[in-house]
Amino acid sequence: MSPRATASGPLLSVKDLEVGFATEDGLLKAVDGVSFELARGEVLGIVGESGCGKSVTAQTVMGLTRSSNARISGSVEFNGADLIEASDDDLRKVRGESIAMIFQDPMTSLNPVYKVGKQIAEQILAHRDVSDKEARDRAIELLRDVGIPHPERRIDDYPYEYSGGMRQRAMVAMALSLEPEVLIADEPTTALDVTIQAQILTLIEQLNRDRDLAVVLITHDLGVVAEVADRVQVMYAGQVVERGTLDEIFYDPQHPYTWGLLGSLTRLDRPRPKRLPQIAGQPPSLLSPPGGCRFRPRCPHAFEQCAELPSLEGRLGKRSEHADRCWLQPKEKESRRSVDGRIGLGAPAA
Amino acid sequence: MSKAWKVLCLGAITALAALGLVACGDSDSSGGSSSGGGDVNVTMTSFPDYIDPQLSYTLEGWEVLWNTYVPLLTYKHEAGEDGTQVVPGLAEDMPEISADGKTYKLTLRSGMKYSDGTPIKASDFTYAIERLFDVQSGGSVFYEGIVGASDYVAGKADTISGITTDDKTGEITIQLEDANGTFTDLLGLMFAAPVPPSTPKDKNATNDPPPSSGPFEITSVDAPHTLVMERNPQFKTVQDAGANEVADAQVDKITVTQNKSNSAQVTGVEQNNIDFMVDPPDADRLPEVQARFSDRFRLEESINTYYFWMNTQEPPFDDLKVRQAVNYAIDPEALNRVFGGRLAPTQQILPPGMPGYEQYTLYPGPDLDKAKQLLAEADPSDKDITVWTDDEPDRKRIGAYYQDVLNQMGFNASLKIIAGDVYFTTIGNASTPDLDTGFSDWIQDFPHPDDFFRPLLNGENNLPTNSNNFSHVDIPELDKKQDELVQKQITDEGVTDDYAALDKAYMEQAVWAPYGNEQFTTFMSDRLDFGQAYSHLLFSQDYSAFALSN
Amino acid sequence: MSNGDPLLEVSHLVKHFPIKSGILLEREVARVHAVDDVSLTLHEGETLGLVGESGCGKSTLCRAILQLIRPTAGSVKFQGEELVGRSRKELQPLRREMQMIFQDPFASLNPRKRVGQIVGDPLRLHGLASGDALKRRVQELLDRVGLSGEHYNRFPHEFSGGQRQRIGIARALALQPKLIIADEPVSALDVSIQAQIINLLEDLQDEFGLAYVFVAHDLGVVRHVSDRVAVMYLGKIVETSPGAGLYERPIHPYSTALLSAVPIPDPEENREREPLVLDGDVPSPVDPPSGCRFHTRCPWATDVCSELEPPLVNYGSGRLAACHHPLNLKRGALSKATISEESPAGAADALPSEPGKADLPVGA
Amino acid sequence: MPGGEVPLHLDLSGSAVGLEGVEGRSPWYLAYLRLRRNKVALAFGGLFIAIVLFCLAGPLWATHVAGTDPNTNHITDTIEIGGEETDVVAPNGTPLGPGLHAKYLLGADQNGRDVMVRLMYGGRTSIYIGVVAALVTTFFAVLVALLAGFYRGWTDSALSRFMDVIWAFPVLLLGIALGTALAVGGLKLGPIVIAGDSLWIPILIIGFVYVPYMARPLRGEILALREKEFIEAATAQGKGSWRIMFTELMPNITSTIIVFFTLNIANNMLLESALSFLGAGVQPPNASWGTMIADGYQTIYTAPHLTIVPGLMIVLTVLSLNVFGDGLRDALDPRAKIRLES
Amino acid sequence: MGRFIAKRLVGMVGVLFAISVIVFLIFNVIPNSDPAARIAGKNADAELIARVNDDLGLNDPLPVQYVTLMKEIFTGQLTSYSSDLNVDEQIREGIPATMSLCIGAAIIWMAFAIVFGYLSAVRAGGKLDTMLTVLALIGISLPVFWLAAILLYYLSFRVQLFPTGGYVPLTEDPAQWAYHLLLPWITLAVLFIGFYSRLLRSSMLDVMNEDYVRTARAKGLSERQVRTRHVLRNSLIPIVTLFGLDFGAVVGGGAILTETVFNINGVGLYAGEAIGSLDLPPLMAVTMFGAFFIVLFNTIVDILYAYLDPRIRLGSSAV
Repeated sequence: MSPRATASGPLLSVKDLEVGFATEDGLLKAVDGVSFELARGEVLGIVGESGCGKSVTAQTVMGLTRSSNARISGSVEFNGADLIEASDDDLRKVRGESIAMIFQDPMTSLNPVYKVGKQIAEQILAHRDVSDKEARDRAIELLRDVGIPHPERRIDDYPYEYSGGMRQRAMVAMALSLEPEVLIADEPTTALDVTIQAQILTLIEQLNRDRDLAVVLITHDLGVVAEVADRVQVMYAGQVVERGTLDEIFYDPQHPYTWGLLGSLTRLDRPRPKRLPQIAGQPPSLLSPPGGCRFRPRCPHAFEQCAELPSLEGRLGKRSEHADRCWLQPKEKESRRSVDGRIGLGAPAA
Repeated sequence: MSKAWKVLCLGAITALAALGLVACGDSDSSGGSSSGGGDVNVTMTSFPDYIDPQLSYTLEGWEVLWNTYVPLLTYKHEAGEDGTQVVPGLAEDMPEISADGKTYKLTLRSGMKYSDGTPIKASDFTYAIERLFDVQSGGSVFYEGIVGASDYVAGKADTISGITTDDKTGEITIQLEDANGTFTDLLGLMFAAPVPPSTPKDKNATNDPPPSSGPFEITSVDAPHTLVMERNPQFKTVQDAGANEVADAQVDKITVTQNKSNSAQVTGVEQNNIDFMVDPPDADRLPEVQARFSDRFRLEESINTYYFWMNTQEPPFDDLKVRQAVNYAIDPEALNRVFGGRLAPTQQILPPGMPGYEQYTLYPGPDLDKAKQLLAEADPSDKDITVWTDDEPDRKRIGAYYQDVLNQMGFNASLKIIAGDVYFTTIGNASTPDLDTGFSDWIQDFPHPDDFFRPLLNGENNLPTNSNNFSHVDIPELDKKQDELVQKQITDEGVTDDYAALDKAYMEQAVWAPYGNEQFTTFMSDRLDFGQAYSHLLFSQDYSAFALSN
Repeated sequence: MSNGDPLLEVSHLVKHFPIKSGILLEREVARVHAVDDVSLTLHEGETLGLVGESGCGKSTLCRAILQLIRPTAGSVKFQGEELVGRSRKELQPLRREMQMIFQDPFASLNPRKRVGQIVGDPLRLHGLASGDALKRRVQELLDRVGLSGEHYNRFPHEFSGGQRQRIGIARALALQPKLIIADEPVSALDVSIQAQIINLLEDLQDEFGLAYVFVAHDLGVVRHVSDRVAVMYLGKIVETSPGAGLYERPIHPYSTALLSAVPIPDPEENREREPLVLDGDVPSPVDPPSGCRFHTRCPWATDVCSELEPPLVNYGSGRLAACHHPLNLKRGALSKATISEESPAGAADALPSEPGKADLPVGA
Repeated sequence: MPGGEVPLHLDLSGSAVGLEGVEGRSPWYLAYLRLRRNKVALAFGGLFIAIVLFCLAGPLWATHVAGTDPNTNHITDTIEIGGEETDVVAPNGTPLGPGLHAKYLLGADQNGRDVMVRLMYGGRTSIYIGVVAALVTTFFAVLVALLAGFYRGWTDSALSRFMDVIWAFPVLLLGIALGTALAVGGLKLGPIVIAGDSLWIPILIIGFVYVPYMARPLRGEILALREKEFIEAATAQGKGSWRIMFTELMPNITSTIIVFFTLNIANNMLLESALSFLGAGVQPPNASWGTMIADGYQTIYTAPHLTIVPGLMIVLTVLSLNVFGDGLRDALDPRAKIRLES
Repeated sequence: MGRFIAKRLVGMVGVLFAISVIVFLIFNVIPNSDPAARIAGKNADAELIARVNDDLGLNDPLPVQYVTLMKEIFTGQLTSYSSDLNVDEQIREGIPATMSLCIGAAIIWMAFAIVFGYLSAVRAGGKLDTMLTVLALIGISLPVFWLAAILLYYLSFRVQLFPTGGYVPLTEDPAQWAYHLLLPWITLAVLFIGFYSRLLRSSMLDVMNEDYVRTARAKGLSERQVRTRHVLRNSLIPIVTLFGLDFGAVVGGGAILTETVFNINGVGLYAGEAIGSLDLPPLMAVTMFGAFFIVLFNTIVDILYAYLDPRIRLGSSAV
């Protein structure tokens, strides 16, 4: 698996991915038929509430969900090679080398007993035939790149001596150490303060710009997506309910769930509404998801047809990329979403 | 009367001397047969308490010291009852006792030397007795009857006025406050063995034992693990001085090692890695040893009595019938089996081998029905009793048996088990609650029947603490009889019969429930001459009889 | 919105946690300056938003107000009654009137108790209801917070985060308090659920005339619910302002930075704006920076900022800020400014000499 | 690749089951469901009950089959085996071995007592001590943990130092020292009088020495729980300290206590046997498995079954408790929720 | 660090003091343990006992007696009541045997526990895991002395593969040393192998769920590297700390049973005898010795813990 295949196709392509886990209470279908493609240098945002399968999707791409009770089907192709079928060893060569990942909780994602530098160097040494000294130097350089002050000193600190933001930077440094083509960032800012979140997002943006790094950004916060993503995919209960470019999702959302998500944001850029629009109810259990459209029980616009599961397709016709899973007619959607007042603002403000 | 006594005494002495000569001849011939000497290793479960003649007061200690430190008088190196005879040791002859029985005159043999070459002097005897008091030896009690001893202890005198010695002539004169028929026996104990003045007077000498006067000297001690006995190079001087009763060594070296595992010792002897084990094989291994090694194992008599004491001062055992009932109920054979078959049944106080022993049967049995009947007759109000025993395995079993027998008789007995080391001080302390009945045994200090009656049954020894009179026996007329008899020499006519009668008199009162005499064992490796070895009634195995077999 | 005496009056409240060490006897070697001379007022039916990064002392302040931890110094008056120094017993009757909602919907409910017990406990404890009446009341409360009375016998683990938070709210409501301190009540929830909870809290406020202290690290949420907002940094209040004022014209650079850091869910606006991103992290409260505590991260800091602690200055119309170089001030505002009574004791008593240089970086 | 478990970091929570129905599934019920699925643990739990029943049947066996008390000596008795009169204890002290005869099914000991009967009665004693001592340990450990964990500060320091001392005490030495000290005079503490041969002495010793082993983890748990917001919530409602300790904290450590309790019984039985073996436990003639081994050990060469049989009983009992306790832990530990099929 | 050690030393002295006082008191309330009566022998009279008492200072008030006793312990002048032997010397002589037993057993138990625990965790749920779990549970259910007795009976008596106990100093004959200690080592180790392998297994299963293990996998480390460097390394922290505690406890008295049954002349056997004979001086000394080791290893564990887990800062947690 050569790291730099120059195929013109997508860098990463996920097709009909299904991930289930056998539990005491039955099969838990965390991901149910998810497909997406990621091009070089592109930032794809995956948005959804907790438990919607977005993290499982990302981790499955890396083979991190492999276990005896996991049931995985579908395909994940990276540079044309299937990662689902790949042997553990082949997969290992991709991890860190071509696809790197950072996680939600920087507090627990670093091994507390090793020095930060050592943990970065370890990744380099696992893939490259370099001396310890070279790996260490590279680690210092990486820490400097991600904006850790005095990296030559901080490299010998233990993770607990870093603040949360610094740890996440260190995680990014580690992820970058082998210059991967894809960075999967799984809720990288959820556990951080807004000020630190801004720092990390700026960093990711920079990396994407400067290094042509493709990023999969997983988050439940549409605001975060709006800052960095090129394309967005909205997930609900293990399925993709809408996908499109950033502007399409924000200015022309098609799925009532997306409306709900956008509407319930408390945003500073708009006048304060009298009352926040909300999505009623709770996300369904993935052990026994509702039949038909999974959002139906919470959807204020549901009608008979929703008892049947809509497929994900570009119902607008003209823009094939923009697709959603809803039986409502585009016209109807436009009229209904405006009811909510704050979403469906029409064309981009510009 | 006194004339007759004198004659008898003389006769006895000549007889003894003759016997001594025979014994001497014996040891000479056997000594010749094993002139090669050799090394012997001996194991014991408990290391001797002290390697110090004035302090040692355990069987293990005496066994080692008997052939190391020779007192003025000693016991005959003979098996069986003959071994209880007191014969001259470092003294030329048996003591000359004044008519009132209070003055003892002895003469030290001349020209004898300790193992380090120091001459043995008469004053060393005084030194030894004084030392006995200075180190607060448990044996000092026996010698308190010497005139001036109490003043010496109290610090009122620098020396014991009742002992006078003359180093030139070797004469030693001892004054007693009262006549004491046991005193010759006491002079034969290691407590009274002379030691040179180089021995620290008020300190335990275990780590550096004094030079010896016997066939062996102790050349190294690593308490509590091992000690080495080697031939005393100066023993010739003792023999040459005519001490024929003191047997010579037939091996060059005896290494005594402590080994806590009885079973390992048994295996060691079986496999000839150990030449002799002091302790009897555990009941567990005994059958096997008896069956497979009968050519080098035998049971040996010893002077001791195992009995149950009963508190005669408190209900329910203040009732004679109750005590008799217990004597009927006890089955000595059962106890023998509990003990692994080493307990010869008895129902009397004095053990066989002890002067005054005469067998009788007062309570034929076991007869539980008779016992129940007696108990019913007595109908004691208090049937809740406590049975005491110590925590050694066989004694625990004995206690359990006894408790069960009492319960079968109709008592409500509970068992109390006390750590062996504090058992006797516990039951000997009158303030301990619930002292009803329990286990006890008594091993002679010296072969005189008084040693069985006075400490154990005399009303005067019914002490508040540290008592050995666990039954709290207080029968004045029998006490009087004891005092009368002790004034006499055991060799006096009728004395042994009187002691036998005393024994019976006590048992008619059923003050104890005796049930057995423990037998010791000899179990040796093939390397040793099993035929020659014997167990002495007083000092157990006689190391001077150890010889390598051909 | 309200008048008369304030419901809650916190003045110069201090909470320091000692750090002890010693070989034989423990003695204090340092202290965590969690809350350092904070003053607040809250009127009936009013909502005060409290904002700041984690570690700035918001949670400690909440707990110190409710006497869940004993303040080191200062005073808390509730309905005119002093709370500081009261024993557990003496506080008990007042506790009916002030309740708390917690951040973590998982940790704030006893996992071994049924919902009915959790919500009913305060009623039973204060002897307000028992038996069937209690059950009825609990079921009413559950209904009111959007759960079903049938959930009475269920256990917390059977609920999702949002539902648990509703249980927590029901519990706080049970005693019909006047004041509810909500410590980051929505931070742990998904966006869609956040909206539900915020709406619920607002409805309840209208219905029962509650006053809230609403703590959050997200200015967006705070803006939605608050009448006034206080911004905290490292144990101190750096700015207090009626909601709109803060969002439109923040005075303190830290407020500016916080506003700027909130993502804007509008791609176009995002592309245009150049947010102010603060460097570094919040310094350690054990050894806070001298002078203005924000000076280590402030892009406009000057020498004076590291030397003198700025006083909390009242710029009129309820706007207070503690900065040597206040931003976004209207012309002439400085001249009318006075040092507020709420200003910390240790602060300088000199007013800022000139407004800050930067202009409004964000806001609508 | 990873073992048979779902990585925990996957957020699978979602909302649980539908909320219809009135009665909730309590954590206990869920634990019960999990335990019910653990057949091995249940089998061993059953084994423990079987052993208890076996021991409880002692009096029945004693009167109807063996015809003797556990403590009655039959040293000079004989019984008929295969038409031959056989000594229960041979003249050289060797007891009868096990065999297919109603009396002395497991043979006799050196006192001619029926080993089978003693085994059953001994088991009663051993299990009784194990259970009661575990109750004692649990009581004190919970008390200490609650006080130390709740009040913290100097209460915690004082109790912790006290625990340190017990902890640092060589357990066996302490046990034997106390056992020996109390065996003679018993214990007199004001109105409480315990006789020297009372079972309460080993019970209290064993109960006492294990307190720190249980109190420490419990204290840790309480300290962690103490930080939980629901405790603050209780305080904010105006709950008093004791009420918080017993109605809020206690229910949350109960599952830990149950697991500890089960395993503690097993440990207690081991310690009892060790103390009895060293002579500081149950006092003869009463049987416990420990004293039976101690007695039997004296004749291991001639009658090894006297050592082996009570030892095996201990092993079986302790094993059953350990396996069952292990299963309980899995069932009660919430993390086990996603320990899935394997 | 130095501060921490100083603090622990102070604590250690405190604990030892408390323990010595407790032992002293326990033995002074035992009725009739009057050492003078024992020393004076079975025929002693009151006068002799009084003199012995005086000589031993047993007429002094208890605090004075305590101080004298402690002084003698630390100056090496303490002699036992029952044998007049120097106690410190006896303990010193016992240390090589006890250490040989404990260190050997510790090496065996750690080696096997790590291998078994690792295999069990890696193959969790598999046949090997089930088998090892069964073995481990049996191991922790065996009474040590019983196992010792049974091993001795079958392997030394019946089959005669091993010596019947005893101790041969290493300096005397290394082969015999090991030969004599093999059974005791195994006996002592079995319980701990069972316990530790179970503990390591569950610890590893916990750690496998940690985020940083996922990070390690995401880094592209091989499964083996993940397991050894991240899972095992972190799982060993509780094991190693517990090991310190248990090793201290075993040296400090836990080996009593093994030493007794195998007749190894170590400190444990000496302690057992001292208790058996209610001999206060050696008992004080061995208890102090035992407690010293337990506290010492507690302290070492704390220091080690801070080394193994850098998050723990010394001094902050005192327990």
